[in-house]
Amino acid sequence: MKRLRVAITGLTSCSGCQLALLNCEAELPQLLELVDFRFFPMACSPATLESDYDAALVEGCLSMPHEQELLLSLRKRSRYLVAVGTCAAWGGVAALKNDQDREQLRQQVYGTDSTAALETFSPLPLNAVVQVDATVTGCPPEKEELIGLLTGLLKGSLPTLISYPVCTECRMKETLCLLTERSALCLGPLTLGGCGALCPALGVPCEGCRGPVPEANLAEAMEIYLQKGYAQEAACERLRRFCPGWRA
Amino acid sequence: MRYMEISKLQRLLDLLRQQGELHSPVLGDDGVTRFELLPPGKLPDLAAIRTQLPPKKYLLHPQETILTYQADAGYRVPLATVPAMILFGLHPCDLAGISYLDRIFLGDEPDQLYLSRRAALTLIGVSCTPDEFCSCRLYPSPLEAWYDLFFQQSVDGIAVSIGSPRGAELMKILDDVMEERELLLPEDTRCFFGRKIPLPPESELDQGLPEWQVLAGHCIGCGACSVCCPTCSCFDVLEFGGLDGSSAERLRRWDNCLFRSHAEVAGGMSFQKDRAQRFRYRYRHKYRGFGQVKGVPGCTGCGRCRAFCPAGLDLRALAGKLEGDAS
Amino acid sequence: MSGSRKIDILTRVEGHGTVELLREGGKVTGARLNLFESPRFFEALLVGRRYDEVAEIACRICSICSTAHKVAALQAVEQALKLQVSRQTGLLRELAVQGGQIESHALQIFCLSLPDYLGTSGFSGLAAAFPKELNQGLRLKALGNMIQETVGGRAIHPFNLMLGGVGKVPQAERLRLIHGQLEALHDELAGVVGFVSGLPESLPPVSALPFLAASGGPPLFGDRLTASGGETVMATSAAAWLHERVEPGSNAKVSRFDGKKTFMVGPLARLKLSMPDQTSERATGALLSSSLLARAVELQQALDRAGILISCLLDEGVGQEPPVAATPASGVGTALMEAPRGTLLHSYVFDKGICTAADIITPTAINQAAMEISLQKLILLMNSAGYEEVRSSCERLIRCFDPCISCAVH
Amino acid sequence: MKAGLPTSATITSVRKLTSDTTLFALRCDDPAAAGAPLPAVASFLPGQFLELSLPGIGEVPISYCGIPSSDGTIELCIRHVGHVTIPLQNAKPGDAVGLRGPFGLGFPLKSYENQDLLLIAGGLGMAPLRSLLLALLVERGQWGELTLLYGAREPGALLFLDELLYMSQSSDIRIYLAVDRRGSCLEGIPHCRAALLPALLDQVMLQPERTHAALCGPPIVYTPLVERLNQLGLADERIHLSLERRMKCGQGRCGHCAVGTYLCCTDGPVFNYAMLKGIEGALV
Ligand SMILES: Cc1cc2nc3c(=O)[nH]c(=O)nc-3n(C[C@H](O)[C@H](O)[C@H](O)COP(=O)(O)OP(=O)(O)OC[C@H]3O[C@@H](n4cnc5c(N)ncnc54)[C@H](O)[C@@H]3O)c2cc1C
Ligand code: SF4
Ligand code: SF4
Ligand code: SF4
Repeated sequence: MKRLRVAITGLTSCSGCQLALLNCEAELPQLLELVDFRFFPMACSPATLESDYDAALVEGCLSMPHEQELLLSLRKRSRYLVAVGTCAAWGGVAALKNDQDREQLRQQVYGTDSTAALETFSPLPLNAVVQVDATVTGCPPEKEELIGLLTGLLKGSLPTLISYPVCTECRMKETLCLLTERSALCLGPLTLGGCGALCPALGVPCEGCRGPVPEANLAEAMEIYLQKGYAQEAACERLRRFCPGWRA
Repeated sequence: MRYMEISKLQRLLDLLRQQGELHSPVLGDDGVTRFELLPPGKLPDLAAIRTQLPPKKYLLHPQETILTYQADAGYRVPLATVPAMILFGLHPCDLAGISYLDRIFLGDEPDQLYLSRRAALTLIGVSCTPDEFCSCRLYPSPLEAWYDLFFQQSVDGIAVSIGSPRGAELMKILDDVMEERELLLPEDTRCFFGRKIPLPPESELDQGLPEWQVLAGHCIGCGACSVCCPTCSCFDVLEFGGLDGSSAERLRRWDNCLFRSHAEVAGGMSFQKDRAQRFRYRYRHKYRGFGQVKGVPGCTGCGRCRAFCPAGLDLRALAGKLEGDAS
Repeated sequence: MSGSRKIDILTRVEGHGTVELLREGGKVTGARLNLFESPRFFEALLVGRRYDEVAEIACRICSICSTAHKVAALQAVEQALKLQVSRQTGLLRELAVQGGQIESHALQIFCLSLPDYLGTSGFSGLAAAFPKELNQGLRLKALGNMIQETVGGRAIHPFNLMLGGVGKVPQAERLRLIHGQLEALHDELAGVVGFVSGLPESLPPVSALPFLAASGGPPLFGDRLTASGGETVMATSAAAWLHERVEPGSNAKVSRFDGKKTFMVGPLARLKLSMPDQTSERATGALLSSSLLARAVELQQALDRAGILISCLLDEGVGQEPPVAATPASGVGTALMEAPRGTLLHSYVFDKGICTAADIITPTAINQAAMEISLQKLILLMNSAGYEEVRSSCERLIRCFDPCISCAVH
Repeated sequence: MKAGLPTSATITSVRKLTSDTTLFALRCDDPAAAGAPLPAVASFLPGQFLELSLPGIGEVPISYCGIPSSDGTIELCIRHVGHVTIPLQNAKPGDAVGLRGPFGLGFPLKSYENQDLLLIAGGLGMAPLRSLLLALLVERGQWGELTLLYGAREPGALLFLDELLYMSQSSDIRIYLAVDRRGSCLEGIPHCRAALLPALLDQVMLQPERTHAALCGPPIVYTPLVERLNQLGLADERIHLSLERRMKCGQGRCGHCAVGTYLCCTDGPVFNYAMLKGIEGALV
């Protein structure tokens, strides 16, 4: 069988999505027989963009011109471009203060007289700049999702984004609902599933790390949060942790 | 009538354990009552009104492999031998839920996985006291609360009825803890199932009723109502390739008709575009049925959808309006 | 002919950086490290957030050391809010950190570094030529992740480590399982250390710089900085002493201690400062290239320590306990700890539960100056070598520091 | 058991019809012994469908596009639109797939006997109607007048054009074509107008009391077509539509394909309009 030629890289990010792939310890040896990691600077040398790729897996959001260049080049060279992880899909934590002046943030960290990171701009998800063929969300995505992505690509198919909320998976696991039974600020109803409701299953409220569900009923959710004692602003702030687009 | 003193419950459970894996409602440390393996020494939570998930989880796993593929052998059903299992403490609504699923997954061409699990199950019902969420007394259903044995709780003991040959066999083994007593029992809750209701015409699902919009406006689309419903059995099917590059697995996973994706076809086009429309779809399915359960109201009145809805939605008033109050 | 040329981008390291080689007359005369990673401005992002959000956000600085970041941030916040966590929580956090240490070191040794010594391009090359070594590494790495998952809920961004405690306390059964695996891999590790110490030298003899590490707590934890010259600085004044400042050509701040001195942090520094007698001469030797061996030795220590921690937990009886509730107080908190790559500092100021200032100093930022100096030394040593040879040596030298550039820039 | 388990089949030929549509021929791998009945999936009625599996990718419902053949060959016309159908673009003769079927009820051929038949296809809807058309032509004497109205986006998207042109010359059938956009090669195609599909109905004279209409096309064309047919005097019972729904099992279990209290996979996919009338969401 022809091996899948992939390029894997990170832009503005923590490298967690790439590490999630490297964390597939049990599967890596077999994966190597199916996948040719052509460009994967985090794990393979050398890192030269050459020829074409069957797919480019890109982690992270865009916040500097050199990243945009790399992204456009990968887009041109690849049949499929997949946004991997919440930052690539929605902006992620780096976009937490996208409503504030970028230069001010820069000065807050580097001071007024430095030239470090002058070219930074407010983080954007990949689809703001290039066509994205598929999205695997999550901060970080689950191993199974990444393996599924690669085995699917190998056969020429792209994954479909799960469109139901974390609550559904939480209920399937028969765990205690932290929102209704513990009055916790759980973002499960508004957050894309696919994680298997990892957090609520351990008693930790969903922090919304996979981004918003389609057709989210924000107004009603806010109503419920309010009943549980959370001001709208607090709930909204929490929602924006991973996706700057949330507005109540 | 065969009768057991409540003090003999532990002994009864030990006898049952010899016949198979014994599962019953257990109150977990986290405050959730679930059907699960009852370890020796532990008592089932017979006072619980409802478990969070209904017993459908034993017959139709939330997610399960339905087919495996090997290049040289093609697709195969992954049939494993299912150990004998006894579900102890099923309320009539959950028994009715199982008989509803039986209609869908058994029949002329039974689903092999379902069949193998169903055949391994012994169902022991227990009577209960409905709470404010229950609606078993409100909307009669033609579903039978089918059981092998049914335990009617009274003040200091349990009266047993036999519902099947398997139940009769089991009774022989349990006879040790039973005695004969003359009893006057309160009306059997099971009799609220078993009445046929006429199907009102389609137009009666009056699209213009403001209730639909109200429901749709409050629903946050969390899916709890379908996940927890004993008769909701829609599933999605997914297939994944194996790491050897040639094998594959096909899964089915519980789905929910309140999700937009449920009715989407190629091109992102959906036949149930807005949530109010999807509520009507769900209502139609639940109360009118389709396919093998056409005309069979699928609500057993267990109250889970109401008890677990974070928005506190309740279809009873609307159902009363659409179906006419049956009480 | 003079000019400079970049190593395209540093590979087999976390994050984005280059080394620029300066040339004169066909010879390489100097090198500049350039960490051009995009900044996320974490220290600015955290300002204005509630106390219970700070660690959740801060751990996203880096994936490989997210457990270390999480624990350091939690400790700093708890200190500021005067929150005392239980002994069980402390042990569990320590265990998670050791899991992170195992995972990170196994990744670095077997997937990122070893290819240099064995002449392959990365883990894919290892799989073809040295499957046994790769498998061994992956097994160790998996065990590190299993520990992190068991305690933290997930290997990356461990949500189960919460303010005041843990969400769900791991089952004793599960801890016993890990203990068994730790024991099973223990003997194998002696072999690994032997194997690594038998590897050929891969770099010219560049000497190590003065060392710095956190101390005064259990392994990898501490309340003060200790330097090889004997200096000691308490956590509260560590940030000032580390003296981070912005320098041209890097998006990561550089630490020039007291404004001038340079230290290096990481496995070599830790071994040298905390356990000089227990390890082989070479591991604590004065050469930068001993870093790999130091990492292997630390891997062994981490396995041992994790075993001890689990025994402790099991002996004392693990059980579910609710996290200690926090109140939105005002205060300052600073936590120091040793992440896999070296000393990490998180420091926060809170005003009625809202974060008003954040300072995060990471190992790779501290090491930056040491990396620059080491590059210069290397080039002097390689006086007559050709460009390609220098280039690949520079990359190897950088890998000795196992840099984590996302951390450095954050 | 049978219906739930795909039997393996092999692609025997691949013919690109348009840039995004391909006609596949397939044969079940279990060789039918001489004289033995066709394998279940190869014996079907026009309008029925099967479930086609690509191992490791998934399964999709596809209409039979041909008629049962003695050697068990099955023809499928597939548009490459998504998850499963796009990888099929690369399928070659010899590739293995899985088949389950037949499912559904198909067109009510019995009630068509001695009646005039009006077939109306839009776009890919030609696939199941080709099956019906071929079945009708096999026993041409059984039916009255045959008319096909067929519309597509552009001339290049008209499926089976050569075949249709040949039929219109050699058999007793009238064919009218329409394309949404006027294209350069339009002139070369006889009986082809730049028009929307319902407009073609202006061209036909029909006797409503002895005519049945069989429709298959994208959901949006059904409402205007039905309205127009009603205007022409055709009773609701005489209008048969093939509906597309998401279906995951074909056995009336997965719950995705309900239309009112009907299930598309077991009660359909062909319904007469009297059944659908008034059902919310039946026709968009
Ligand atoms: C009875 C029937 C007969 C059909 N006959 C043909 C035919 O002859 N030729 C042909 O090319 N197509 C036919 N289709 C349509 C075909 O089934 C869909 O185009 C196909 O399922 C899309 O699958 P996909 O995986 O390639 O696309 P996907 O990537 O799955 O999705 C594309 C879109 O299709 C939707 N979808 C997913 N699964 C299904 C499903 N099982 N059925 C319908 N939509 C789905 C998705 O929600 C999405 O919006 C028929 C459909 C039905 C119901
Ligand atoms: S705990 Fe959270 S994710 Fe789970 S059901 Fe409740 S609201 Fe949803
Ligand atoms: S619809 Fe609600 S009350 Fe009725 S059976 Fe389902 S969960 Fe129970
Ligand atoms: S449980 Fe309530 S909020 Fe959730 S999907 Fe059902 S009706 Fe909507």
